[in-house]
Amino acid sequence: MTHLFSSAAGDTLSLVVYPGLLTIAVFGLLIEVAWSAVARQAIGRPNFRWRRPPTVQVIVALLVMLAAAQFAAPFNALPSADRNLVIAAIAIGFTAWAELALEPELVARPGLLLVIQGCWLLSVLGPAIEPESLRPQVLGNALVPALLPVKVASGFLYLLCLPALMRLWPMSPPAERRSRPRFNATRAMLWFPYCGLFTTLFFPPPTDDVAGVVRFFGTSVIAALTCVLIGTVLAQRGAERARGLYTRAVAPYSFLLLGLIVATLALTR
Amino acid sequence: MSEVAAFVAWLGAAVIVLADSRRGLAAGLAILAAAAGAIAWSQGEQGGAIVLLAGGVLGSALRFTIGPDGWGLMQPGSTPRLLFTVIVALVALWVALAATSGGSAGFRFAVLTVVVLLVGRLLEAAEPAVMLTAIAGVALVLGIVSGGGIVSYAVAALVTAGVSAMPMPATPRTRGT
Amino acid sequence: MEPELAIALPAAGAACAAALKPRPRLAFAAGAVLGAAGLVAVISSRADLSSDQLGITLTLSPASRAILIAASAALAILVALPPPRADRSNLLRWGLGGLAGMTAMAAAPTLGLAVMILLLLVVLQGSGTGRRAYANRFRAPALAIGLLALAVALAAMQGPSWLSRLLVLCLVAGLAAALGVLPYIHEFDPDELTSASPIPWLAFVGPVLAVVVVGRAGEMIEGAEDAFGALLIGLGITNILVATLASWRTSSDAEAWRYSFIADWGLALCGFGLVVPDGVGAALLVFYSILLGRLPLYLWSRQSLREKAQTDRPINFIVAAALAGSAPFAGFPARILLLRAATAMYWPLALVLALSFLLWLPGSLRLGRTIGAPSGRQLIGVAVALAVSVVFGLFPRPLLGLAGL
Amino acid sequence: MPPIALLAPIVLPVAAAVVAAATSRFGEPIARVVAATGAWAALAAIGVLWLTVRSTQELSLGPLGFGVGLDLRLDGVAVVFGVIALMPAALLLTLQPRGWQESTVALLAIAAVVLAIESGNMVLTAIGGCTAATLAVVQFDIEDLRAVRPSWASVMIPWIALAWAGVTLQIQAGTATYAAVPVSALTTQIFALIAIAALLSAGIVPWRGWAVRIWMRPSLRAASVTAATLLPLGLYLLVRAYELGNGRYPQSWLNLALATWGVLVALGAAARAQAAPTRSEYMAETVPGLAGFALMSIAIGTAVGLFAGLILLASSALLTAALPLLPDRRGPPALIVAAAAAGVPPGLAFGGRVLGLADAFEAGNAFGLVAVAGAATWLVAAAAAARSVGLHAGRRRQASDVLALVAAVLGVAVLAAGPAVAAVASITSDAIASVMPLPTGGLAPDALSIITVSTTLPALALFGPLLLLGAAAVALSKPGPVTSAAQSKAPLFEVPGAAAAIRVRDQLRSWTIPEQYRSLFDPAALERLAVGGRPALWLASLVALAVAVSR
Repeated sequence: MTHLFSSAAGDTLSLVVYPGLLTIAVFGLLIEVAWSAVARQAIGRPNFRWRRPPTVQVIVALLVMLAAAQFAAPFNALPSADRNLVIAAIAIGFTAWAELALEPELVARPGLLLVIQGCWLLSVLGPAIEPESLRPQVLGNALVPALLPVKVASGFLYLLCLPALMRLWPMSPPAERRSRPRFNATRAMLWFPYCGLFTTLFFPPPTDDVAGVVRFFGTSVIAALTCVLIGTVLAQRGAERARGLYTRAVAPYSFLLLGLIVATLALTR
Repeated sequence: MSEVAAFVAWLGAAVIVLADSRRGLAAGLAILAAAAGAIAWSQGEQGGAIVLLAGGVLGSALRFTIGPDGWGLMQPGSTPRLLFTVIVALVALWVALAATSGGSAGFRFAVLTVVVLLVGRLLEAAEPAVMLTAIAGVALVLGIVSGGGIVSYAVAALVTAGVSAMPMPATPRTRGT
Repeated sequence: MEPELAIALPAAGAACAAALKPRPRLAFAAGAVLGAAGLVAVISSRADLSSDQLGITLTLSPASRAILIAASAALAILVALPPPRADRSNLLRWGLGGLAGMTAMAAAPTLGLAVMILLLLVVLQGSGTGRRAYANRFRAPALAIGLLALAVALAAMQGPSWLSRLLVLCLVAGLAAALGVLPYIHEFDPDELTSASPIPWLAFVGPVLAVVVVGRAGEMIEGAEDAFGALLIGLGITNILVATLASWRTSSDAEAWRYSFIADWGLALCGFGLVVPDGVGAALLVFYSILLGRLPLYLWSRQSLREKAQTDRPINFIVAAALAGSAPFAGFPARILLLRAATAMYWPLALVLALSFLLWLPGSLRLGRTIGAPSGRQLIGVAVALAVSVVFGLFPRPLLGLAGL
Repeated sequence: MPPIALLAPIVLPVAAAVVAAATSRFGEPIARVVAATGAWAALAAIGVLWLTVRSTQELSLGPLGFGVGLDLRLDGVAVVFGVIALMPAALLLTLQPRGWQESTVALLAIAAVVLAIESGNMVLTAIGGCTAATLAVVQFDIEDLRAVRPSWASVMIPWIALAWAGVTLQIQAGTATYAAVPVSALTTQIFALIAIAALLSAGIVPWRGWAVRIWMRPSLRAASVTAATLLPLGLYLLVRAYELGNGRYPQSWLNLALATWGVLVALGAAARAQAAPTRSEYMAETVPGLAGFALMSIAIGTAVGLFAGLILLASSALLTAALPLLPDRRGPPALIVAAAAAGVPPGLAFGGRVLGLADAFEAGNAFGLVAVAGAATWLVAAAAAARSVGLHAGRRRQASDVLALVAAVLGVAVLAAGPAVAAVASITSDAIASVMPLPTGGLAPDALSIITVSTTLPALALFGPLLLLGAAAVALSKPGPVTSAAQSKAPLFEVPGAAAAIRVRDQLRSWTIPEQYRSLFDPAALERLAVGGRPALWLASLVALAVAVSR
């Protein structure tokens, strides 16, 4: 029973505080502010006055805190053996569909989003096939030369998909009910899950010290800023170009990655 | 003797094949019964021969009284039947003499030719008297070949007589279960 | 003495029922008593108790005895729960006459004697009043007798191998012609009295005749067993394929019933052709299901066939399942035994059979509907037939044990 | 507990069926109560039989006459599948109003399913399964003759195949008894027959098979009972096949092929679900989708995969009971059931899918690719579930608020049972160990977490707090406004090649014999020829037979 309570306490801490909900909120707030500045949008004032949160945001928060708990972040209270990449990937993937279910007006082009999510999922799970492990830190640590091409190609695909998944692309939702720009709390909650997972998967796991913390979050911030940069470029090119990029370039590229994974699998047997 | 009996058996069957009325059919059955009895006698089954002859003669007598009137032998249109009797006889002769063994050749010839001729007649005929006579002839042959001792001859004789005693059936158009 | 009594008592019953026709109650009572006594005699005629009271040895083989008991049970069910508009004493008269002939055929020491008794049955049935022309009623069974007689004659000769193959051909073709299965289907008139129609050959006399012919064939076809089995299997599969499709597609419901009997015969022929005990067991189970299931159901359906009444009640679907040989009815273990025998012999044959089992389904659904909405005695009869089918479908061992398997 | 008691779970529903039929004259409600009692009694009997002994019990009542004996055997696997099949069936018989005829046939079908599961040999399983399938067809026809139902042939084929596999085992190995068949007797050919039987009897196919179409009937009484009983029965065969092969299938590529088939089934269901024009058509795809994932997990060939499959089967069992109770109107019950089916964390379906996918990754080789496809399929299913919330109901069935509440409770049960998944694993370990070896250290050593090859799933410690936090947060949250009325929505994507396939199918269906050749294929003419009783034809066939016999 003591073991249960101790492990439950540790898991709860990683869910709620670090690298869970609190970390997600702070990281997301910072990056969202940055994006607003870059996109020349009035950020709106985050309303810190207590009010009942919308159900959709609650669901998204629950999903992303479950995902963040799986990261190879330093000082993560969730034991490394208990972390599972599938849980992280699926929990993050569910966030888009929670929005579609509860506030469908805020989801632009769900069909294209699904395709991009499929590509993203391949970039997340593809590198796990050959190592036959789902422990995120194991995958981050995998620096075998034979696996590097898949890892690099997957990381690139991940970054290509990120702006669309973060809704930084210039696609307008079916019915925007907001009269004035408002702080997008739902998206803010997604910055750390996506960027932290990128860091976890494609970089060696940091040590449990300050340097490790700096390296982990630094890499995640760089990933976020890269996403912001790509998002800005997409915004300038317009919706059609963005759509063309994802349908004509990213999707075929993901098939290329799939071929690379199969080839790697065949060669390493 | 069995060779003569075999020829007589063919003759009886041929008469049944070529006859369409009660007298001709009765004559054919009687000839066939005599031949069957002779074949049985030649096989050492004297008792069986007598029983078979008795059954056949009784059947012939009954047939003489039941059926379309007249002899009806070789009526117009019976040429194919005549050819049939000859061809069957030739084929049966070849089979009995050249292709088979066991028992006497006459016995083999008689059995084959009578059965084939009478089955042919059965398939071709539409008149109940003709069909019943043909089937009675088959019963006689079965009596010879069954090999159940006197009982086979007795049963064959009874069946021949019984079949010949059958009244001409009516075919009312009834419905029911 | 039992075999003689098993023949004589039903024959006497039939004779009494015929003689006392003007007084139906008395005719029925006499027929019933003598028939019951005949059944007792059949049951007590074990294979090890042969009798030669009449100068010849009469013995009932276990398989023949089992089929005779099933046929007697079928007759008892039909007489106790007669179809609408059916005359019990008439049913009893024809049934007991048939039973006497079947018992005589089964007890006869030689095939020749059995064929003579078959001849007598053919002539007696032909003498009944039917709707078809006499020649059409008589021709096919007469051809069967001719072919079987030729087989008996050929068996008395020695000769080259083609002679034994010709003998096999005569036996199988004669059996098929007597039963009225493909390619020797008897002409059929839906409105004809059942006793005068081809149905008794398919559903009442046929099973015993088949057991007798196949049983006696063993000692006649030495050297041509393979040809015998192959011919039976070939005819069986042909009958299954054609009759199941015809039962589904034919325009007349009564014809559909007739084809369903032929399809079941296809299974039985395959079972006999496979020669291994499982195959024979399958054939016997098919006979049981014909005698105790399909035949009574057909007779009970005739009223609604005439009225062209079709219903889709639960009872109709359950009857359809029973007719299709689905579990838990008696047809399913028969199919399992057939599959096992075919797999042991040649597995592609098992594949063909397994696929052909599905062909029963559409026709059976159609036949199930023709039962209509049974009520009263008819409903009890259908329930009894289904219950018997379920019992023997789940536990056929007593039936197979009765047949010495 | 005397061995004869093994008959109780079979006899009790049969007895209840007889009583239900006998008491029908006193009104439908009595028959309904009797039917429900019979189903619950069978479930209780299985529970009591197992809990009193906690080990395999066998009963042999001697040979039946066609090469098999009446051998009953209640082991862990039989108990698990018995509970999975009987629980929803009993719930449905309790909650759904039925006529006495439907209740009687449903009870007999339940008894047949229990016979198939309890049977100790394959041929008896085939008999039980064939009986259940036949009675399912009868149920459908009693309920609604015109509504779509599985063709009788499609539900018979698998059981004939299984019977064939059984008799082949008898011939090659001398027995078809699960516990006695030598490992070497399970050849690829026999396994192929078993696999065909399993997939077709449960309707687990990538296309829109009967398992989907029955959920589109106007009434779901027969569909729900059929799905509740036949789906587990199909997958049961694949689990028993592990016992025959001592924990393995004859060839490892068979595992891969079945796992791929499972993902294709789930993908097909998800692809149709995301294009469903109505919510009821979406719901029709949920159970087959879960079945696909269950098949994928079971086929991997490890204890974890098998356990994941059982968890997914349990989820689908609860959802099978919930779906027919849902009302047409939009509302929390429909949303909860859709979420539970989609595998929202930390639900039972979520845990099962995660374990199945993780196990596939850890199995290595091509199984990893199967796992990636499975994960992608899961997200497509989630998108379809989200899209379904705003769809038209698509049916005009009324369900009372009480039934809607029960459906919601069942959905919540699936969602809330995630943390208990490790406890379930420790309970079912014995059952899994009876068909395949457990990993060293066990499946769930401490009932708190499940150990896979590379990771540990801290079910209670991670999912428990998440569930509590989630429940509290959702309770405190502000539901979003119903921003749109029910509307018809475009599919999220078009399945590539689907339109072409439909065109080809329609063209094939439209093919007919040209007019001038029809006389050659006139069955009526052939029939007239055959039944004409012409001696010429007879002689011709005699000659043909002579030629045949002289070959």
